[in-house]
Parts: sequence; C-alpha cells; structure tokens
Amino acid sequence: MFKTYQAIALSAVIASASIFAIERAQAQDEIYVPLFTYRTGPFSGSGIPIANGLHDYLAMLNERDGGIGGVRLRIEECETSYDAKKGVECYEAVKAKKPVIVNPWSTGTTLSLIPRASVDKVPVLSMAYGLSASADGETFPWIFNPPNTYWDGMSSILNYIGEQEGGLENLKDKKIGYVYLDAGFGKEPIPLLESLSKEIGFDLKLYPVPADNMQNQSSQWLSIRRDKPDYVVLFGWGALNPTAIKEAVKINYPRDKLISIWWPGEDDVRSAGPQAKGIKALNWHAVGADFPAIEDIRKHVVDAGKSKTDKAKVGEVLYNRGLYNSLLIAEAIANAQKITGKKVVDGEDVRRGLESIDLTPERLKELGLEGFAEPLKLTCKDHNGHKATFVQEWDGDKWVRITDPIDPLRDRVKPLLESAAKEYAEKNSGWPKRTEACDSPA
Amino acid sequence: MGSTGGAPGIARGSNQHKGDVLLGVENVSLRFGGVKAITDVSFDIRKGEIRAIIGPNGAGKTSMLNVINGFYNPQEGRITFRGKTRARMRPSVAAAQGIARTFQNVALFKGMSTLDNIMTGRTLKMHSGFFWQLLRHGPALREEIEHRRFVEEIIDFLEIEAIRKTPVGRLPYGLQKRVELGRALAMEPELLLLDEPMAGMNLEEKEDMCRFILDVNNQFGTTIALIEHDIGVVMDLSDRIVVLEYGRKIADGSPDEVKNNQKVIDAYLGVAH
Amino acid sequence: MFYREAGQFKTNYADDMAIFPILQDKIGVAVIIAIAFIAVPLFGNSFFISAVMIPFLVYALATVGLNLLTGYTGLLSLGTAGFMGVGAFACYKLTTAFPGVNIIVWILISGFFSAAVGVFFGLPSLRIKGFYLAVTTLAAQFFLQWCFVRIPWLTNNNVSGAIEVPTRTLFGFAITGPNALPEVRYLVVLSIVTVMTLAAAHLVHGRIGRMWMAVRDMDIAAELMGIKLLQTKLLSFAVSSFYAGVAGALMVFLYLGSAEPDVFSIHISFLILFMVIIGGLGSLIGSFMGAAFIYILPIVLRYLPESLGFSVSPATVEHVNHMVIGALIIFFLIVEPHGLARLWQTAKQKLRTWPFPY
Amino acid sequence: MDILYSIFIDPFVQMVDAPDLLIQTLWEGLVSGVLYALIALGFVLIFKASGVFNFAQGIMVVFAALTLVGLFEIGVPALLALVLTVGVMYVLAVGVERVMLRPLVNQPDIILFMATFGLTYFLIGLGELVFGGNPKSMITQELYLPTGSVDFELLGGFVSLQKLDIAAALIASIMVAGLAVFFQKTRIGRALRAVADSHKAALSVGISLNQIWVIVWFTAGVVALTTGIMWGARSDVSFALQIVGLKALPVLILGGFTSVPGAIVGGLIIGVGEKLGEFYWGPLVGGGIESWLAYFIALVFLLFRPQGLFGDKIIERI
Repeated sequence: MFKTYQAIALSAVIASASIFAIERAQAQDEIYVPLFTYRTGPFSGSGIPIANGLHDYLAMLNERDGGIGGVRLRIEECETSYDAKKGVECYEAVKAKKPVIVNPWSTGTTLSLIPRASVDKVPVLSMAYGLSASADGETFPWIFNPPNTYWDGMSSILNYIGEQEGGLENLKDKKIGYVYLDAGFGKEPIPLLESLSKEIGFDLKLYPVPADNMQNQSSQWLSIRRDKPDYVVLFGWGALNPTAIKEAVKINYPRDKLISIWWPGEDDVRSAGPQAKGIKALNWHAVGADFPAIEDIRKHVVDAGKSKTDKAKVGEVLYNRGLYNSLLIAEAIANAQKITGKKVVDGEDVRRGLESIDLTPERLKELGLEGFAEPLKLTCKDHNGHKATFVQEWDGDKWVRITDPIDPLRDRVKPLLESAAKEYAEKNSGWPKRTEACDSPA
Repeated sequence: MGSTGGAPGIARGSNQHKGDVLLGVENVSLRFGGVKAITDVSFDIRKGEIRAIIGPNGAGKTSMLNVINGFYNPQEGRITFRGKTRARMRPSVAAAQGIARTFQNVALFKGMSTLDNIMTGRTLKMHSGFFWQLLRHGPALREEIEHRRFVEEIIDFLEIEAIRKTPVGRLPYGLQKRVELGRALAMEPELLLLDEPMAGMNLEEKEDMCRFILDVNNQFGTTIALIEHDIGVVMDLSDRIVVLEYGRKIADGSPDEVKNNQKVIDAYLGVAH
Repeated sequence: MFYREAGQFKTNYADDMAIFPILQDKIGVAVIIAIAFIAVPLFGNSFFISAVMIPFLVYALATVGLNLLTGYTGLLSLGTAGFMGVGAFACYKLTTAFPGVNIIVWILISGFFSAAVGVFFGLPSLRIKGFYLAVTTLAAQFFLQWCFVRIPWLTNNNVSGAIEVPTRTLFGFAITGPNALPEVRYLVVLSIVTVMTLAAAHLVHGRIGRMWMAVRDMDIAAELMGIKLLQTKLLSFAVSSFYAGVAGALMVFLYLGSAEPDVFSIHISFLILFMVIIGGLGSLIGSFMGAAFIYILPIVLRYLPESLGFSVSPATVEHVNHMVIGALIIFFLIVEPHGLARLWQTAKQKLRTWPFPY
Repeated sequence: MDILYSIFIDPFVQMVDAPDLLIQTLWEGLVSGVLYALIALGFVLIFKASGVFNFAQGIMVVFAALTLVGLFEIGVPALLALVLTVGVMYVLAVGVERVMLRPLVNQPDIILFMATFGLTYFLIGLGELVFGGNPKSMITQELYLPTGSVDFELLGGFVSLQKLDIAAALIASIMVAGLAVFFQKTRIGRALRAVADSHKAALSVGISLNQIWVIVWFTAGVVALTTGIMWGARSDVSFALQIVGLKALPVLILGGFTSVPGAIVGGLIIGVGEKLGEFYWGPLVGGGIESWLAYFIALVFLLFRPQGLFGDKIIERI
C-alpha cells in the first residue's frame, strides 16, 4: 500500500513538472504560429477540415520554401474542443512562447482575447467571425476579422434575395425566416435584420435553435412550414447545419430559397442526400483544388503523409477556408518582414503586417492562388475589408458558384459597426485609445 | 435555556409532582388506505412516570409513538400534550414542545461521530446567528462550548467516553442504541419515547440500558413511554402499562393488573378467537 | 514518526473543537497556505498562475459549494453551472450599473442573487429526493442558461450576446480586465477562496453543519429532533448557490475576462459533480483534491507528451485524455469510493503508525 | 389581457385553424418521443437489474452508431457491420461487468452513477480515437431503411410522415414487444425480474448476478444501437447526440426508474409535450424553450407524484 502512495506522489511530481516545462525557450530562428483547432467535441464536423486547411498551407510553406522569408514556421495545434474556456487555456499556454498571431476559431475565445491582445502584443485574427465591431481598426488595432463580418454576410444575403425579387424594395411584404444557432454568433445579425425589416417592410420570423437541441429541430421547421416564409436564411455551425438541411428536405421547403451563411461544408449537405440539391450558401473563396498552391500542398504535405486530412477532402469548402486563413497569416508575416527588415518577426510586427495586407490579383497569382478569392486590402482603419461575397449552389455533389460578387449593404453595416465599436469602448471604461502608428495611411 | 448552566438537566421536572397528566390520547384512530393500524385508542401518560406500551407484533405500538410525535396524523381522535390539544402537526414541532424519541431500528446519523450525533440533539437549544456561525467566534463559539459541556455530561452518564469521536456507523448495535438514547436525552425532553430500547441486546447490555432508563427517570425526572417486548423488563421498569392488540387497547393499568388480565394472557398466548 | 498526535492533550473544549485539532495538521495547512500565497506568485509562471491555479481555485470554490449541498446535505444537484452563471451575470449587471463600488464587493454580493435563485429551485427538494431531485436541478440548469441567452438586458444589450469584463481596481491595482497582472488576480481569487473555505469549515463544524448532515443521514430522525427539513434544505441550497455564484463571478471576472452563456453549460455542472465525488462527499479538503484531479490532471496530460519530447497530435492527446480520465474515475471509485479525501486520511493513518505499524 | 389571450386562447385557435399542422406536430412529438423512450428504456433495463443509474446510456447510443458507420466506412458490408457492432456491444457489456460493476458491487448508488460518468468519458475518448471526431452520415439505405415520405391530404392541409420515422416507430414497438416477451417467457427473463425484486433472494436461488448484468448491459447496448441508427438517420452520427441523450432523464422521472411502460409513456409525453410547447407557446418568449421544457414538465409531474407516473407510492416508515 505504501508503494502505491509513493507511486502516486512520484507521478504527481513528474506531472507538475510538466506544467512548468510549458514555458520553454523557443529557438531563435523560428516564427511561432499556434493554431487553435478543434478536432473533437460536438463542433468537430466543422472544425476538422478547417484545422487541416490551416495546418497544411503553413506546413507546405515550410516544406516548399523553408518557411517564410527563409525562417521556418513553428506550427503547433492546440485543441480547444470549441470550448471558450479551453481556448483561453490554449492562449495562456502559447502566450509564453511569443506567438506572432493567434486564430481563436471560436467567437467566445475571441471575445476573451480582444482586451488582452493589446496588452500582450499578440494580434488576433478572427477570420469572418468574432466581434463584428472589431472591424474598426481605430478602436481595435490588434483585432482583425477579414474579409467580412456577419453583418456583411447577412446583408449580402439580403442583397441577393433582393436581386432575385428584382430589387431590395420588392422585399416589402415578403416573409423572411431566420434559422440560427441561439448564441452570440447567430444573434449578432438580428439587429441588422430588424432594422432592415422595418425599413424595407419585410416580415421577419426568427427560429432560434438552442445549442443543446441542434439535432432536434423539427419544431423550428414545423413553424417554418406553418409560416411559409419566402426565404430562409440559415446561420448554423457544427451539427446544426446537416440537421437543418435534412429538416428542410423533410418539410419540402424549396431548396433554392434556403440560403446559408458561409459555414456549411460538403459533408453537412451531403448527408441530406440527393434531395439537398439546390441549397445555397455564401462564400468568398474558391472551392476545389485546381490551384498551383494546393497542388503543392498535395505534393509536399498530403502525399508526404504530413497531413491528417483525407486526400479527397483537399479543396473542399472548409478546407479552403482554413487555407485562406493561413494565407492571411503568411501574408501578414511576409509583410511584417518586408516592413521591418527583420527575419524573425514578433507579434507587433505581424500586427503591422496585417494592416498592410494587400492581396491583389497579381499577388494571388504569384502565390499560386490565382482567382482563389477576391482581392483584399486591409488598412489601419479597416480591419475587415467588407468584401463582396458570392452565392454557391449545391449541385448534389459539390458547391458550384452561381453568382458574381454580391456587395454587402455597406452603408447599412457601417453605422452599425461604428456605433457597436463605440459602445464597446464605452462599456469597457478605460478602453485604450489607439497609439499604434500606421504604416499604410488609408 | 437556563438549565444548560451549572447542573444541566438535573433540576428539570423535579419540582413538578408526579401524577398530573402530561399527555392524553383520546379516541385515536389511524388508517393507511384500508388498513387500520390503530382503532379508537385512549390512554394517558402522567408526569414523571414510566409508561410501557406492549402488545404482540403488529399491534400498532410503533404507529402509536409515530402518532404521538407527529410523524403520522391520525384520522380521528385528539392528542393533548401539556394541556394543549393539537390537530395536525409536524414532528419538528413536537420536538420543540419537548417530545424526544429513539427508534426501533436505530436511526442515528451514520456519517457523524457519537459526539456530533448527540450535539445534534442540542439543535433546538442553540440560537447563535448564521453569521456568527460563519466566523465560529463570539456567541457561536461560546454556545458551541457550552453545549459541548452539556453533551459531555451525557456522554459520562452513558459511559461512552471512549467512542466520542468514532463515526457511529462503526459502532456495535448495543452502543448505537446507547448513543441514540444520548441523542434523545440531549434534547432535555419532557417526554421521552423509547421504541424497543433493548431489542437485540444481550443480558448485560439490557441491564445497563435498564439502569440508564431508571436513572433518566429518577435523576432528570423525565417522563418515559416505552415499547418493549421483554415482559420481564417491562414489569420491572414501568409504573403503568397499556396493552394493544390489533390496534385496539385491551388493557391498561399497573403491572400487576395487566399481568392478571385475561385478555392480555390470551393475546400473548395466542388463544384462538 | 513525525505525524503523531500522542502527547497532544486538549485542556479545553475550544481546542478540542478546533478545525485542525492536531498540531501537525495545523503546520501542514500553514505551509500550504504560505506556499499558495507566497511561493506560487513568486515562482509560478504566467501559464501556471492564470491557466492552472486561478481556474483550479474557482472550480474548487464551486466544488466546496456543491459539496455543502450534495456531500453534507445529501441533495444531488446538476444545476451548479446555472447558479454560477447567475453570479456572473449579476456581478456584471451590478458593476456596470454602479461602477464606483469595488468589484470585490459586487462579486460577493452577486452570490446573494445566485443564493436566491438557488432557494427557488430548491423548493421542490422537500418532496423530491435523490436522482429525481437531480433532474429538477437540470431544469434549473437549462432554464437559467436559456435566460442568459434570451434576456438581452442581462448583457446590457451587447450585440455579441456576451458579457465583457471592464477594468476594475483595488488599492490602485487592476484586478480585472486585461491589465490585471496574473499574480494580482491570483491573490484576489486565492484570498476569497481561502476565506470562504474557512467559513464553510466553520459552518460544517457547527450547528448548521450538524443539521445538514442529520438531514443527509436520516431526514426522518432529523425532523424528530426538531430540525425543520425545508428550512434546512433551503439554507443548504442558499449557501451552496452562494458559493457557486461567487465562483461564477470569479470565473468570468478574474479568469476568462468575458463570457458567452455557453460558458455555464451543463458540462461544467457535471464536472463539478465529478470533483465533489472524486474528492470525497462531505469533505472540504476533498473538494480541493477533486478539483485538482479533474481540472489539473487533463492539463498535465495534455502537455505531458510535449514536455517529454513526444510529438502527438493534440486531438489524439485529447481523445486519450478522455479515456484516461474516464478510466481513472472508475479506478479511483473502485480503490476508494469515498474519494481522494478518504485516501488521504488512510495515508495519514499509515503515517501515524509509521514506521512501526503494530 | 393580450398576454392572457396569447397564452390561453390563441394557441388553441391555431390548433383548430390548421389541424394538419397540429397532427404533424403531434406526429413529430411522437417520433422524438419514441426515440427518447428508447434511450430511457436502456436506462430502465440497467437500473432494474443492477440498480445502476446508467448515465452512459446516451453515449452508448453514439458509440454504437459510430461503430456501425465506422466499420462500414472501412469497407465492411453494412449488414455484417451491423452484426459486428452487436458483437462490440456484447464485448462492451462484458467489459463493463468485469471491470466496473464487479468491483463496485454493493457501493452506494451515487458511486455507481459516477462510475458510469467515467464510462461516458472513456467511451467518448475511445470512439473519437478509433473513428475520428467528425460527424458521419448514417448508412440508411445500406441497412434497407426506407427513405422519403408518405404525404396525404387531411382536413384541408397535408400531413407528411417520413418513412424512416414510421420505420423507427415500428422497430421500437417490435423491440419493446420482443423485450416484453423475453422478460415474461424466457428463463433468463424470469431470472432478471427476480434480480430486480431482490438481489439477495435471486442469489439464494442460484441466479448468477454477473451473467444477468452482462445480459442487461448487452440488451441496453442493442437498444442503444437501434436508437443510434434511428437518430443518426434523422440528423447525423456525432457526439453532439449525447446531449439529446440527457432528455431521457425527464422521461425517466415521468415514467419512474423501474417501469418499462413508464419509460415508453413518459417518452411519448415528453416528446409530444415539448413539441407542442415549442410550436405553439415557444414564440411567445422568443422560442428555443425546448431545451428546458421537458425538465419542467417532469418537475411539475413530480410535484404531484414524487414517485413518477408508474412508480409505487412511497410510504415512509420508521
């Protein structure tokens, strides 16, 4: 028995030593890029392809180019299970290793990191999620959420619906249903929807899906059957999407009137079977693997067995989403090296690098991603870009782009953003004024 | 409570003279669904006496105790305690009025030590406020010490010093019964109900328990009502005896009267009806 | 040899009734407190303090609270996270409405809100017992979480639907918000947790604790001793929820810095129940052990392979982690169903007779 | 007044106005009720025979479904995969009995309850480790489950019944009937009922408790697999399903922990109740009340019948 206690005590000592070991000195010639990913938990369906895309692009740069500007990237994943608390823990764990950027991939974690970013000098890249107001670089110099906010996304969808009806004003007396995850993410666009519904005169119906009831949506879709909205907008995540699509098929809701924000992946739709054909979703980057850069990922990473992805899933929508995120990281680091002349850059440099992101078509071509996405330019003021998006349609097998770029209702979104940013700063009394210098005057 | 001071408990009841009715049971009937547990039973318990309730198994003795301390509410009849007649009441109210009891199958707080069990009996006498309790200082600590002193006297009285800090779950049955008696005594009851205090004991333990019961009655002047199967013990201990059978009272009187009552003899010898 | 109580005689009841009657225990506790207050902030790195110790203490506090209810009073609750949420949201409302009042005051006062809610959901406990009661507390959990999502007033109509922690100071030091140093936040949390744990120890060793345990062990007998069941149970709900509420407020204000409603999800309720049971029902020190086991062990397991130089994918680590924790829960329950606290006691008992066990 | 109207009158007006929707809602409620009932049934079986409040039942549903789909994905034919999965559930039952139940016999309920939490964690980890964490589509067609729907005109509207849901209801009924026969007619079934009545008495007449435990856990595993297939076909197979498993708790409360008919009736009441509540009354408070309504329904029932619908009346004795 005494042995048992000795063993317990010994293992406790070893174990606690490992906590302290976390803060290890990093090698001088590396750039540390932690990736917060979630390959487990109820949202892993969305998380896994994104994690693979994120990882593989950066890994490809390491393999093909030896990193960025000759400096290898140290890529480390931290598993968050899409739990804000674990996300914060990941942040604390990576902080000591001087990350040049963090990508929380969770709105909850992002919200916790926003105030810390400026203190710890770590820029936060929350790509098209997080706090919409953080698009305002004046108030949030350390937070970046390109290329769209949810408000942009929602207004693009409305714009698209308007186009279908021959003009936004024709939405008057139409009924628009909104099915959303009942959490910050899904609730964010509601103020925009409500103000537009008043202004244009369409009837807005809300169908919240509680997070713990994602796989049990029949009442929401029955209500849709009762209310017969002309269009349904879907803001879902994780298991919400496939279930919603199945339910839509079940009540025989016209598939072409169902338009989702940019999160459903191929798997989400595929599981609903052939009847899911015609469902639409927003997107801002290409789907597919026909790009030299992705060929390189195949060659250097996937085929070399250095990726966890399923080969067939390279080029799927969420994989490419992760890839786009890593593209921004890489660009920011490259820019930072250019601006500072240093090889090994730190968080402050990368923040400047992010503010001078300018992905022109030429630059994209240079990167082997010609036509992969719309050009994107960030400035000190605008950390988002509010880019146009396009609509893609599920043809039963893959997503197919069906529209030209659709602009968000920028004039509607802008005042909302500004007031939200102002409100945030006011509520958090003592919110610091921007002191960071600007490299690219807008 | 003044009695917690110099000579705790001792003075209690001694100035009231034996003989006044302390508890009156009038025409009580108790049913569970269709089953009659008690039918139209009346008797009384006088101050300072030891009153035994006997009868064969299933005669309704324990139910009677449960009625007296408010755990069951009879469908008919009245209970008068210390001159006050009551209708329905919660057991905690009966406790507050001065009725304590022990149980047929020991009902101690198994996870707590002997000391804590007996201290729990003092609950009603402790009044220090919640916030003093949080601090365990001032009135709370004083009170705790004061009552600890009282409880230690009970522990001395019952000769269970050695098991003071033992969790009662680990004690042998006989000692558990003793601790249970201690817990009831800690309440300084006016009326003490003992449900088979000697069940399952060997002779020596029984003698100890008899001694304690008599001492409680003599020293503290506590009125005692007890249920017991050992007729010998009952005859020796009690002042008066009430006999129940099938929920009805068949005899009531001094040990001698009861002993010679034909109905009682029939009931115990099982004469065919 | 060193851990002996022989020769330590108590000459008065106060000494005998002390929370730690044995001298070595007193010294031990003093050493632990000294380490916690001095050594940890001096030598701990930022990760250890802010991602390990602070949340550990917060969970330990909530565990102490749930232990008062489940371990001492015998009422099973799966609504702890909901009550924590009430504390957090109340604290947020209070400090944004009255920013002038010190945040620590509000953190403590928010406990009262959660206590009130706890009492409300404790009302059915008079009629409903055991696992049945657990389900009614699940109603509290889900209903409260729904309220956090659904009532925008609670988040001051924040578009993000989350509460964000403003900077607040104490003696000129920032104790909440991004500028608060981990050491400062840690000391604040540690002080509150220490004081409240001590208060809990006082409660359970006194009249109220005995009443709770009496209700737990045999409610009928307790009632016949004059203990009013409903009041006693509700008091337990109130105190327990108070602890949970303060823990919730600490979690958001001194650890996370912002919170969406799903921070207080059912998983946290379960986690805290694990901590109570693994630590030991009815043991305060066990609450800390349980919290350490359930909260710190996964962190250790997560970073162990890395610090030993193995490269394992974090997802795999997470999966193995789940399996190891699950297996360890079962293992510990088999070895010692009364929890780590009992294991600790047994160890002390052995130490007492060491090196001559006969 | 408006509030009262919208609470007490308007929903009923809606029901009368659109009877097809009412029927559809009732149907949806019944279907999810059947699935809740199946999860609860697993609980009841285990609780009856071993007194264990098996929290892991929800995760067993996911684990079983995941095993089935996982096996299929690595190339095992669907029906063989089904058989293999049943085998896996048997191995699980034996493992649980050997490793968990046997050493923990005679421990208090709460300890066994906690142990099933441990099992839950373990199965989550194991499932994700072996089959990956990404959600999978149920192999509906490969298992010859019908898809599509039966629509018919009714009272001026239409009601659409998913063939899959009909199949689910049918399979559930067959399963329950089969279990009933099993318990009533077979030797093992009688032994099982004996164990439920009294462990000691059962032991004294020579029934092997260990064997019984393996059988009930295995049966619960098969029930879990059925549930997993059905629910997986409705949404998909992922660990998010385990939260749905929690809904079995209010069902159990309603039905009583030991009553098989109770689990079924309770499941249907909860299923129908929460769908009606969400559909007709949910919009009054902004919707999403389904997450807690079931627990409230159970709570209200409990206040009037603390022993559940089918439980025996509790008489306290001292």
